[in-house]
Amino acid sequence: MSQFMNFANTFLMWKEGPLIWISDVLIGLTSIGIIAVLVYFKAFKWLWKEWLTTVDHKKIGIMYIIAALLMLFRGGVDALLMRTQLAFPNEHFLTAQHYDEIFTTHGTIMILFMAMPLVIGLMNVAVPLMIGARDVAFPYLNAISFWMFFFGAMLLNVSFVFGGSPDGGWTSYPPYVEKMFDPGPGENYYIMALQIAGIGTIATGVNFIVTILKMRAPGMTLMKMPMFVWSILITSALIVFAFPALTVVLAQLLIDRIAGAHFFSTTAGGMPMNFINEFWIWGHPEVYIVILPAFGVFSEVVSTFSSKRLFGYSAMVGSMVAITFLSFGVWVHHFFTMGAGAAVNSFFGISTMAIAIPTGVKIFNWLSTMYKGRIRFTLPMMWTSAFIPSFVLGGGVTGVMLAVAPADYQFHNSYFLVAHFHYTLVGGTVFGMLAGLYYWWPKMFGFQLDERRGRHAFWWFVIGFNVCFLPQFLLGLMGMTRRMYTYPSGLGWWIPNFISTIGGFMMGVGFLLLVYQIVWSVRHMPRGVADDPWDARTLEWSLPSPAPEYNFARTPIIHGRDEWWYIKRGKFEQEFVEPTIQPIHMPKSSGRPFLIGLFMFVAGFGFVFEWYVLVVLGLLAVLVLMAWRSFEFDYYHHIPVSVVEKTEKALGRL
Amino acid sequence: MESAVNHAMIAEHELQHDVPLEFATEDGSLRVLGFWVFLAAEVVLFSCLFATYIIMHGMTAGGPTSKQLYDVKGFAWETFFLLTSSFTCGIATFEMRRGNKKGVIAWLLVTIAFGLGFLGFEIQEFVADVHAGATMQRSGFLTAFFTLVGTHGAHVSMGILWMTSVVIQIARRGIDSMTSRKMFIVSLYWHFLDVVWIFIFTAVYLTGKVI
Amino acid sequence: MAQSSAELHKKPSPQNHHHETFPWKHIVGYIISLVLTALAFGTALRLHLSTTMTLTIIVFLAVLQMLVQLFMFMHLTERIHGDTFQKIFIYTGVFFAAVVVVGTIWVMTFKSAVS
Amino acid sequence: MRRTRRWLKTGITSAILVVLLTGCGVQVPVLQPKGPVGQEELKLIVFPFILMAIVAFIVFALFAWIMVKYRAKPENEGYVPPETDGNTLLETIWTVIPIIIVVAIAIPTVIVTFKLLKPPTPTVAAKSNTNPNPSKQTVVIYVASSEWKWLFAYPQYGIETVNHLEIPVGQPVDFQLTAIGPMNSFWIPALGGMEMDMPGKDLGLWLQADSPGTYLGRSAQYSGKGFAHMTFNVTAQSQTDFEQWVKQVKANSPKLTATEYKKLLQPSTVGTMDFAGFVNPNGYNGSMSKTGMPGVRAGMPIPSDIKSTGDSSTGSGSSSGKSGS
Repeated sequence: MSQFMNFANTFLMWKEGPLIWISDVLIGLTSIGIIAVLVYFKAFKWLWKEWLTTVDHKKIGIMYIIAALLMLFRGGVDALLMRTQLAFPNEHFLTAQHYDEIFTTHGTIMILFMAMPLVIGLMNVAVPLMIGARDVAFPYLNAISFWMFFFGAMLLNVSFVFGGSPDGGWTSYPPYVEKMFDPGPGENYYIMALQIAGIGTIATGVNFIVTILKMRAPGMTLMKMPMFVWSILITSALIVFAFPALTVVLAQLLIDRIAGAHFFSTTAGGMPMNFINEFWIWGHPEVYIVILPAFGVFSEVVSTFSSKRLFGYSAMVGSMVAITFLSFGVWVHHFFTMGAGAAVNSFFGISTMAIAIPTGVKIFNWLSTMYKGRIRFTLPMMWTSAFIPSFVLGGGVTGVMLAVAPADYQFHNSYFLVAHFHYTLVGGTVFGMLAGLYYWWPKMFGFQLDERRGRHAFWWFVIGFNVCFLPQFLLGLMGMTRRMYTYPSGLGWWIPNFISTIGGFMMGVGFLLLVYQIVWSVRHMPRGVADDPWDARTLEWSLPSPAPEYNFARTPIIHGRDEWWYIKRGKFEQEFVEPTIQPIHMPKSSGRPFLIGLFMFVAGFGFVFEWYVLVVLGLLAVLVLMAWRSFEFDYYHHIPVSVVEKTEKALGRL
Repeated sequence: MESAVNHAMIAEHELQHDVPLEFATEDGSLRVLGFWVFLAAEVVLFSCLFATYIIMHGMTAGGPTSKQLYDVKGFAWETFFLLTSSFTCGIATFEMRRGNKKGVIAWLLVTIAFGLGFLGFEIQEFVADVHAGATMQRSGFLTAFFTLVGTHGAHVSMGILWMTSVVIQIARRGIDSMTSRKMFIVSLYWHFLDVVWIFIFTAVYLTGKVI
Repeated sequence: MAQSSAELHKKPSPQNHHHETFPWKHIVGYIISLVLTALAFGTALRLHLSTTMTLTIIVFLAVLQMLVQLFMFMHLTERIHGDTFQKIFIYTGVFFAAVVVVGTIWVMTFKSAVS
Repeated sequence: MRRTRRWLKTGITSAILVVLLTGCGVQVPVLQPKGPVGQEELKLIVFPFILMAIVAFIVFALFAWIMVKYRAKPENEGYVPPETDGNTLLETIWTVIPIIIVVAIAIPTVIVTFKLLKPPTPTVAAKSNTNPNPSKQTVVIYVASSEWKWLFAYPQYGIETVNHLEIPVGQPVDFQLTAIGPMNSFWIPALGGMEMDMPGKDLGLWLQADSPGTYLGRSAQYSGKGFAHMTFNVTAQSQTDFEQWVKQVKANSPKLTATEYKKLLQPSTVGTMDFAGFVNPNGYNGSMSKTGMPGVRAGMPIPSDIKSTGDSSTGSGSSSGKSGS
């Protein structure tokens, strides 16, 4: 009994109070609920066959998006807990330790387990369809990437109720996160969750580079690709070049923590500053990894809903390439105050400002695309138009202000900075990904989302967003720093904080309305609507909604940019490589990607508590699964002509 | 253009006959390009480890310095073994392109042998260091040294396992579009590890003997 | 496949013909790398030049040897289904690697900002 | 309609901001700097803000105009938008103008970045009769953060304080920053920008107060449970008052003993303290600094028992950070 109580206190954290107890109960109920539903509908087999073992990019994309929305909920709850704590001075709703854990998981989840999967989900759904491919280059690897991400995210979420969450902030700066100052398992959770998901992400980057470079339909040269595809190509390249730095820095921190080594320790010659340096070598490109796909979405949306060609296509491409290279030369602006010297600060300050130039080009090109168009304010376009002012304020005005190194000494780590990056990440990435979600929703599911309910969600969210984050600029100038779990009264911080909290809850309402809109639309919106509901321009809209397993029954031949638009307008003729339908090669489903993710989870869990039996078992299992794959030569199958024809007929295509 | 029809999947009928077998199917060429891109990621990964090592080179905290620690004979042999293995691996690729199954297997086995020899020397070196009190926990410099060289060593071990699996597959199936692609990719990996070693013996061992 | 059909059916470049009977390229490459390695060892361990000079020479030799591996052993320039995208990624990777190493050294060897 | 709501929203928010700023006597220290460093930095806050605000205004205006003018209405049902690929002239213009703006901001940035390395010009001449030594015109203060408090040492005066600072008005203060334990960031918003303080590193920061008063300082870098309580008051007073204070501390305050010092390095939050110098104990290397706290100057010598207590204090039971001062 005492052994059990010891276990319960150490690992299940029963001493920690109602927050944990409620979470325990909720997690238990949810798990029981999910299993009960699956049992009731006898859905286990369906779930395994159709989803867990799938290698279909469209389904993987949908799973990414579902996971991202769940994580948005989790991260949002974290945010609301924090805002509740800060609504009044000297509040004791949360203890310091809980607040520290919550802002850490909020940041980590929002960047790596919400923004990233939302981006990767949308690119999975859209890219192969937009370039006329039947799947990504490596469908099996794609599934592995997803399950690595998924189990990485689960590992971080488990921490809350098993052993304690990380409390070092999402940037996790040593020496605070060294074992000496932060001995709990929380930080190991952070390291392993990011490591597992990060490796999966590198694989995604490789996958999409090869897909886009080598699997475009004949005729689609690089400069005829839709802008979203360009943005994903660039994003994937950034992933490939930036994420290894994260892998290294996490591995180094792990070695420090579990082997007592001295990369970042305060003794024996460790250099804590090097963590910050390496972290931002990854961290800054990461910002562009999540924002460039949003730029891509905006380009598609603006062009589609203005019924006009994208203005300045080559300038848009050029500016994205420029951003790629610049983004590797600006990382020091995250730690101007580390005293790296005036020359270093000057160089990195100027390179940071220089990024505003290509970004400005993009904004003006979008405006010019809208100019003289006929702008239809549907939901995707509304989110796009909310993005432009937010991003000009967040990325443009305050971004440049923060790039001025001496001024940054006053902004750094203050709420001014917090407001700035929320304006870019929420106003840029989240608005962009929601625009993309609304835009491609009919293509994913074959029905539209209800406009009226969506507008309610939009207004609550966007107004709430501004109410929440505008006052934070002021708070920063008043001297409030980020990550303070409480603040004294008498400094005038109360009113802005209170307004900010109101805004936070309005965003929460917006999110609930969005969920309500989805649920309502699933139940009430008519199915089988038009395949091209937006009168759009690119290839994916020439397909049925949702697209069949093999996407294209016959491979299209591409004549130019906005292919589908000109086919509809009669300027291009629809042509195919094959005169008649041929048997189609498709990859076979496999349960191994799921198992690889699962065993990575096991190994990660082992690292967290330094239970090396689990580590060895998990990694061995992964190795065996990889070797198994290596000896498999028969990993594709044919879809016979008769089946393709039947499917196409059912879709009204023959 | 037939490749556009059945992309991602291989089919013997889409073989292009005037290019090496490993690029001849679309599946093969996708994987080779994918592996190149992966190598580009590895370049950045090792660059971070190198950068860390270089800035921590002086952080000896009173422990052994690189001048005291590095043994010329040891790393000279390691270098020779790995360079030679890279060469024999190249010959294996050459034989593969000539369609000489036995040659491929023989040269790959030679490569594996040299790789094991390299690992043997490296392990010996590490064991000697640890016995001399130069452990990873001793100083920041040693932490960075063991991590950089150890990561390379782990890659070599992985490469040996992988190459063994390829040898078995070629022995069982002969040289076809799939095994030749696997062989070509593992050879890329092996040459890449040699490139990394070139920079290790330059920036770590030789430099460590100079400064 | 991204190319026009004409480009797709273009004959592969001559370098893709591998009907040589003796691996001259590999043997030459091997000899060059052994020589470069010996030069590097000699420069560092025997010559006793100034530190900067020694480091410059051996790093230069290492870069040369990397090129030998890339071009003589790794077939970097071969067309893979019509194009050589791999070159872009390797060059960019090497460029970013240089940025990381040089940048880190520059940023991390800072002195106290005020003396 | 929607546009009006957008503008209404922006209008209301900015109105609230203005009321807040001016009406209730609220302190916005970054915008109301009390010293030359902060003033220099304020210029670099305002100048880019104005430039970028002009750009933003142009974008907002264009955007609003386009959204209204070209939105789909029943009247323009049949309108077919023209297909334009681009416009080289326009695109060149909006590439070149940002370049000019960036250059305009970059030049003062570089100048000020280098300028802040040097001490600001004193506004009050040091009284030569009281301070014949010119080196004393600059006050040197060693700053060290420990979990979760600020330790200050005045090497020229041989006194130490915890969690509060006294400085003379009108004279540059040379802060030498280091940390014992996790890093923090030393920030007095009313006087100027922050600098991180790290274990094993000596970083410098020049600040100067031009008007007497009490300013709030804090840590701007998260360092654990008690981080929010790492605040300190900076009292700027005249030279005479400052020296009076020094004398008082020397006369009335206890010396800092080794035991006390070790206790200070434990994770905890404490109130303010004064010490009249340091008792050179056996266990510490007294040669490290005659005047400052041992370890503070060099940053490094954390006694080994600090490590172990550091471990236990973050365990589940202790909540020293929360109990706070």
